[in-house]
Amino acid sequence: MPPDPYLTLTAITKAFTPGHPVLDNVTVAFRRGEIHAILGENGAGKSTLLNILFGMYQPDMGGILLEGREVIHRSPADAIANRIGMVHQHFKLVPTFTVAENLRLAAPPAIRPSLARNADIARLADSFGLSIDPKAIVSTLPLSLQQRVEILKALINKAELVLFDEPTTILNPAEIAAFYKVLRQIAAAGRAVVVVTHHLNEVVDHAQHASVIRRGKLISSGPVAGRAREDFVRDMVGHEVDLSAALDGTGEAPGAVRLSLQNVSVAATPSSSGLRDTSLTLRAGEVVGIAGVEGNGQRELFELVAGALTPDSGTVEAGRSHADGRPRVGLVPEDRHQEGLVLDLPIAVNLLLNKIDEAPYARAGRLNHAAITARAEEMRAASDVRSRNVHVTPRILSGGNQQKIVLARAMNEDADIIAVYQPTRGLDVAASEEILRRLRDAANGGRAVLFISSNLDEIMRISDRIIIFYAGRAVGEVNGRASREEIGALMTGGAAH
Amino acid sequence: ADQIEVAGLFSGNVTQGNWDPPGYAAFTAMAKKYNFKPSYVDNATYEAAPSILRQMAGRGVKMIICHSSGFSAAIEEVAKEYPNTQFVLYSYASDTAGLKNYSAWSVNWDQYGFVTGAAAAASSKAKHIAIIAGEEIPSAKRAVEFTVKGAKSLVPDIKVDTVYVGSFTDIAKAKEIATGVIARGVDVLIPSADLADVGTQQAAEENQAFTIGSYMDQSKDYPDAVVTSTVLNFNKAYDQMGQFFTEGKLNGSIYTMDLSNDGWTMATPFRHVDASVQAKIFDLMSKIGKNQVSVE
Amino acid sequence: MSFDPITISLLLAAAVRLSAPMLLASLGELISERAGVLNIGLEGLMLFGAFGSVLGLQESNVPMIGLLSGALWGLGAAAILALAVALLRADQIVIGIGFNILALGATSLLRQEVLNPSYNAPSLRAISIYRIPVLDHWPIIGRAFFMQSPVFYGAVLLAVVLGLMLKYTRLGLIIRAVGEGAGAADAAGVSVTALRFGAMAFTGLCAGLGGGYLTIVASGGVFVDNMTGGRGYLAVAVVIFSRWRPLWILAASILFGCADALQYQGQAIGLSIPPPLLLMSPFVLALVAWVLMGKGKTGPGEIGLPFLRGQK
Amino acid sequence: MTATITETKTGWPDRINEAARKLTQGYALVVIIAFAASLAVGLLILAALGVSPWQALSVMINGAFGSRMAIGDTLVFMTPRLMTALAALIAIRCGFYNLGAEGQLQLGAVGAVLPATMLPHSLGLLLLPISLISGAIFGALWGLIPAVLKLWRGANEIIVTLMMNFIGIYFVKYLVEGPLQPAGSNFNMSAKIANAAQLPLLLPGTRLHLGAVIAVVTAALLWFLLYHSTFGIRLRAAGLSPRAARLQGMPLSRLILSSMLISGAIAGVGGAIEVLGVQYRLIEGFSSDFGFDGLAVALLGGLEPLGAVIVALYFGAINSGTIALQSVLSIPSAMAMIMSGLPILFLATIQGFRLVKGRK
Ligand SMILES: Nc1ncnc2c1ncn2[C@@H]1O[C@H](COP(=O)(O)OP(=O)(O)OP(=O)(O)O)[C@@H](O)[C@H]1O
Ligand SMILES: Nc1ncnc2c1ncn2[C@@H]1O[C@H](COP(=O)(O)OP(=O)(O)OP(=O)(O)O)[C@@H](O)[C@H]1O
Ligand SMILES: [Mg+2]
Ligand SMILES: [Mg+2]
Repeated sequence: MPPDPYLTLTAITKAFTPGHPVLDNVTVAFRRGEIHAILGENGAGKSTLLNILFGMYQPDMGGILLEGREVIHRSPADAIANRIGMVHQHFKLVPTFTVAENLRLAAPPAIRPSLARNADIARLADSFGLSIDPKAIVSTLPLSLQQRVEILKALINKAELVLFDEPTTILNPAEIAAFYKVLRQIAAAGRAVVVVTHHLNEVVDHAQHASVIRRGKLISSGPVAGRAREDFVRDMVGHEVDLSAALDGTGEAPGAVRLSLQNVSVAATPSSSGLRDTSLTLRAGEVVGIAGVEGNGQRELFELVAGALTPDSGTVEAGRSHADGRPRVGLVPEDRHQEGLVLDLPIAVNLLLNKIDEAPYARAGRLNHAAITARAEEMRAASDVRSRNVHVTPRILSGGNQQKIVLARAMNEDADIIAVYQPTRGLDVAASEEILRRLRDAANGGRAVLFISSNLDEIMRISDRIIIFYAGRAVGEVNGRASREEIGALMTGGAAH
Repeated sequence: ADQIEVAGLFSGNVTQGNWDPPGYAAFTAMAKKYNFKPSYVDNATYEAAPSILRQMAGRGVKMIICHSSGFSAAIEEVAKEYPNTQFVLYSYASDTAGLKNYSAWSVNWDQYGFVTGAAAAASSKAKHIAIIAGEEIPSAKRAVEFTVKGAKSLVPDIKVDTVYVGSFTDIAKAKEIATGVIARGVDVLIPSADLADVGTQQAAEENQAFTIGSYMDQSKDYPDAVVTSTVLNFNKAYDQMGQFFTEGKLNGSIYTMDLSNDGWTMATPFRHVDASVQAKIFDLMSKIGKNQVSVE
Repeated sequence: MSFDPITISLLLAAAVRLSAPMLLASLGELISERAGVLNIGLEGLMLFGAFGSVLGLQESNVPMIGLLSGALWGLGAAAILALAVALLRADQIVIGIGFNILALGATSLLRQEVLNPSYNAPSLRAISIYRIPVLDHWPIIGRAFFMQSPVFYGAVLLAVVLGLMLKYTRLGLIIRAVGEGAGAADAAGVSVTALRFGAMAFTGLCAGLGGGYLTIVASGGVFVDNMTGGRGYLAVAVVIFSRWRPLWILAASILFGCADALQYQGQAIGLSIPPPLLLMSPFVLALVAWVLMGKGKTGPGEIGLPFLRGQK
Repeated sequence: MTATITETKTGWPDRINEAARKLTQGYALVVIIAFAASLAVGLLILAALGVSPWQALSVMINGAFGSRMAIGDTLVFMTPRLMTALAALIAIRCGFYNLGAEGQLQLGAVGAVLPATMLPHSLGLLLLPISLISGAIFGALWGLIPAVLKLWRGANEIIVTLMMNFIGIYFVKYLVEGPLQPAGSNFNMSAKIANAAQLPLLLPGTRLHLGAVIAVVTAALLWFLLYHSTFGIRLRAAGLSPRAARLQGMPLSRLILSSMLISGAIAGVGGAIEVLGVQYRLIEGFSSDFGFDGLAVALLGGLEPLGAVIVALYFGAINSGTIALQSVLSIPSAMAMIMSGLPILFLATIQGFRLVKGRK
């Protein structure tokens, strides 16, 4: 007999646009002592559900029962007063503040005295296995460290119910392990934990209870024990998906060298080691994975390849280049909202952003709207971007569809090289599979793919070779069949040199 | 029969200061006396002036009086399009562009400045006076020039400081400036910065210095400071406009307002100074009026 | 001409006196901007304060009440502005521009309807000058800094207090958070709306007091239309120029005051630079200094942006 | 202003146009509501002052649109505000917050008056285009300064452009008080420009001059530039998402420089038009805050050329309408300012409210 729920969301219904409910009569209960996972595809309504609980949105119908008592959360302040904490999918951090200031800002009165000194904060962070420099300015930190801060904010507040919306998207395996250890401690202390994640193994390994939402409706909610990954996937997408589909190369030897970095160095910054005397080659037909903890030079590598950065020393050769000297490379940048897309220009323009001044899309500086629309519609159909047409803006699309636009543009660049950075971040199982398959196909078709990611599983599935970055250097190279342990050791600077 | 409509155009606010309010009062009195229907626009800017004049004339206003020399360019532009409307400028004009329907009542500001300077000089025990002017516009510069001449004509070794506030409304700055020059030894000030004059008057009152009021008798407002004030005879000028207009005699002439025709005078009695000062100044004024003294 | 100690001392004293209204308004604006609101309506707020203080003085004959009334009028006007900006998320710059035009008209109309044109203010000396014993005899700076209105001393104190508050208190942390990352502050349980409303109200209070200083301390209790004459816009520039730091605002206001004072102190001692060029000088100076200081912080991250919960 | 999130109705022609979209979203309705609300408040105040609201209303409408002359005036008042609005919007669309249209307008007026008063009259009809172009160049160079300072020193453009407004205004003051003032002049202004340099009048009996046409044509060109040229699309991309634009090889610095060149040139021509079409000379204070008015117009018009035309027209009508109020009913000029301030407040507030409601 499970204990009484600590908190129940009852019959929540919410529509942002009338007639199209994002959540439809969803009832879920969270219990003390449990890690409760919430699963669903992109856009299923997971974040909306947690945001309603945290007072960010008001439900159209339904309510919240806290230990049987009805409560109303008009704003996050109300939720915090009811001892609820939340880790947001899109971090809620003040970018110009230090880590310490961010933590103090979020702390309720009872906690504040314990955060008065930076040393206390550092110790507290260590105790959660999420070490961090309290004096660091958040905006200078790599995203993975920012995610740590976002998590720490919720952990130190000793909330009774803690909501985590995709907390592990860019943490490395060691950090993820440490994170779930903390969650288990919290649950063991009799508090309640809710986690939204796309990583099914996290659910199977750590959660006691799981709820699946599909298109705003609750499909299932029950104990994890006895259920397999495939069961959850079926609930999420409504049919079977083969997660083990092969992502293998053609088996032929790689072709000509397409990209070559010789002894390049880039100065270090507060958030990154920069690059130190790094060399690397990429050949036609292969996918080369770059593994490593964030901030070890990956960002600089991507920008060098993109031609947005010039090295302090060393050479970058990328074969063909644009008229302005930039190398010709198809790009999938890390941050799709800021770097990948212009969210408020139509999809058509975004799809052809890299070619907008070339014929037939423009003649003598004048746009040819018919040609743009025609080509964009072709690309949209080929890439299965689910939008009404190419005239809407990408802002209203889900992350998966947004990423398909970015990828379609990268593929459309007549380049021999495609460089991708965290291409599946925050995407659901099906969308991620689609992106990985398309990248593998591109390599099999003769292109060279540089695949930078902090998700070791996908690197290992897709790569022909894996190069591990540590402290701005390529510290090791293994083939695609290497073991997790071997790579993990190199990532933390443990082995090799 | 319908009343004939006349209109006034003012560059400032008709309820504030010592230039537009007395002008507006004279305008209203004239309209009443000659049974005109009056209307007015105040705070008229350069940008809007031609348009305002056109609107008035186009609507059938028969006489438009502009109470500032700054409107002359606008009149020159618009008057030729509306031959049935009389345009009248008050304050100063050197010519009326040969237009039959553009007349001017022009104050002899040279005399005005000369006498004001003389009055200040005669009142100064320290032989050090100051002119606190508004913006550095040509008419102001010319007035300053003649004020200095007038002061020196009576007291050849007088020291005259001239400071421009740079604004016609900034009381605080005028007061700051006046306080500063008093600290340097000035004992009589000539405020000549329109609304900002309040600051000069206050500074004088607070620091036991004296002033010469302008355009109307200001001794009521600043009893401790004002020695005397220039008093423009707005009523006479406006009354003449009404009369000439009624008689159909407006014909593009310039009527000069000076000491020979009661265009302006000085308020009496002079305060805070020996009676001889008043006598001296009125003597000077009458000589100027009779052309026995030239202000050149 | 000569720059003897007396001239310099007079110049400095005038500079400080002329800077006080701007200083007060700038300190108020600082808090709005730190909370993410670019309050261009400062000019209008000062104007309302200037009008309100004269009304208060006229009704009470007590200078202190006049000043207080000015501050309250500023506060009330700011509340209307804050209603539009903080609550209804109106565009800050557009609202500011509209508000300034409205304020100019409204104060003029009110003046004509309710102020007595021939009102004679009582002696305002008590709040115009308070000599700080001993210090006021210091050469050069004694007259400038220790022979001022008590309101000026208050403004200096306020600058210090605001500096400490922003740096060391929780209120300061919250204000900065709302300006640098409203979404984060909101998620931390801070009411962004209430805080911005409060910040703007404080701005109104300070700007109103600045307007009150201008009329009561500096202009002997007389209100004329548009008497602020651009001081509000200047105060906004001072805040940005000082890079949102209270003590720098103090220094920058006096610097601007100096250029202002030099304009006519210079004339009085025979310095013959055309006045427009002198009027221009503080801006050129500020611009050059700003450019020389080089790349720096460009201001609160969310300044000018309306806060909308749940925005990507 | 934050871009609103919208979706075109399916079946709309390819040439989607954000302006049309915003307007169909009820923006026009908002403008009408704001106008009606401020009119109502204004009339209430008038009633309190003892003036019949209906009479006031009819006088205002008559003053703005009642006759050829009235329409001419409305368009003349619209012109400089439209030019500064267009100047502001092209820069802001590129992500450069240009508050400096006022200063650029002042410099443009200087640029126009120099050839128009000093070049030999024998140049004849060439004088007008030369003066206009010179105004454009002066404005453009003035506009280039903040862009260069931003790119070179990282100087915040809001403060730089604000400061440069004052510098521009005092520079004109200096010129008309000194170097440009003809000997024996009674006023602070330059000599009158040559007849050949004057913008031709369009409607006899009105002040309407070619400048109004220049302004509207500029708006149309700008619309074309923004939505139908590669330059425009790069400019918008750079303004909306500089990092994405940079990665796709768009030269951010060059885009900012060229948008400010265009912006300054437009404001400069706006100043030139005031000299060549309205004042016929350079006068201190010839601009009654056109720069700030223009900024409000641009933002209220949704940063769209078409929106700017509509809002500027409305500002022009307010100006001529309230002048009629003053001259016919002798209503204090303060009322004119109240009537121009109120609609700005209402418009911005309703827009903000819509933003909040749209996101709830
Ligand atoms: N601010 C908003 N305005 C309008 N609609 C929204 C908004 N936020 C979310 N939605 C709608 O809610 C739906 C669910 O969004 P939500 O963010 O809850 O998805 P999710 O399950 O968290 O997806 P993901 O896995 O990508 O995080 C979307 O499809 C969208 O239609
Ligand atoms: N402002 C909005 N207006 C309309 N729909 C929105 C809005 N914001 C989000 N959505 C909808 O919310 C859904 C998911 O939003 P969400 O932000 O969770 O995307 P996501 O897939 O998590 O993307 P990512 O995590 O990569 O940013 C999308 O399907 C989108 O349609
Ligand atoms: Mg989500
Ligand atoms: Mg997501």
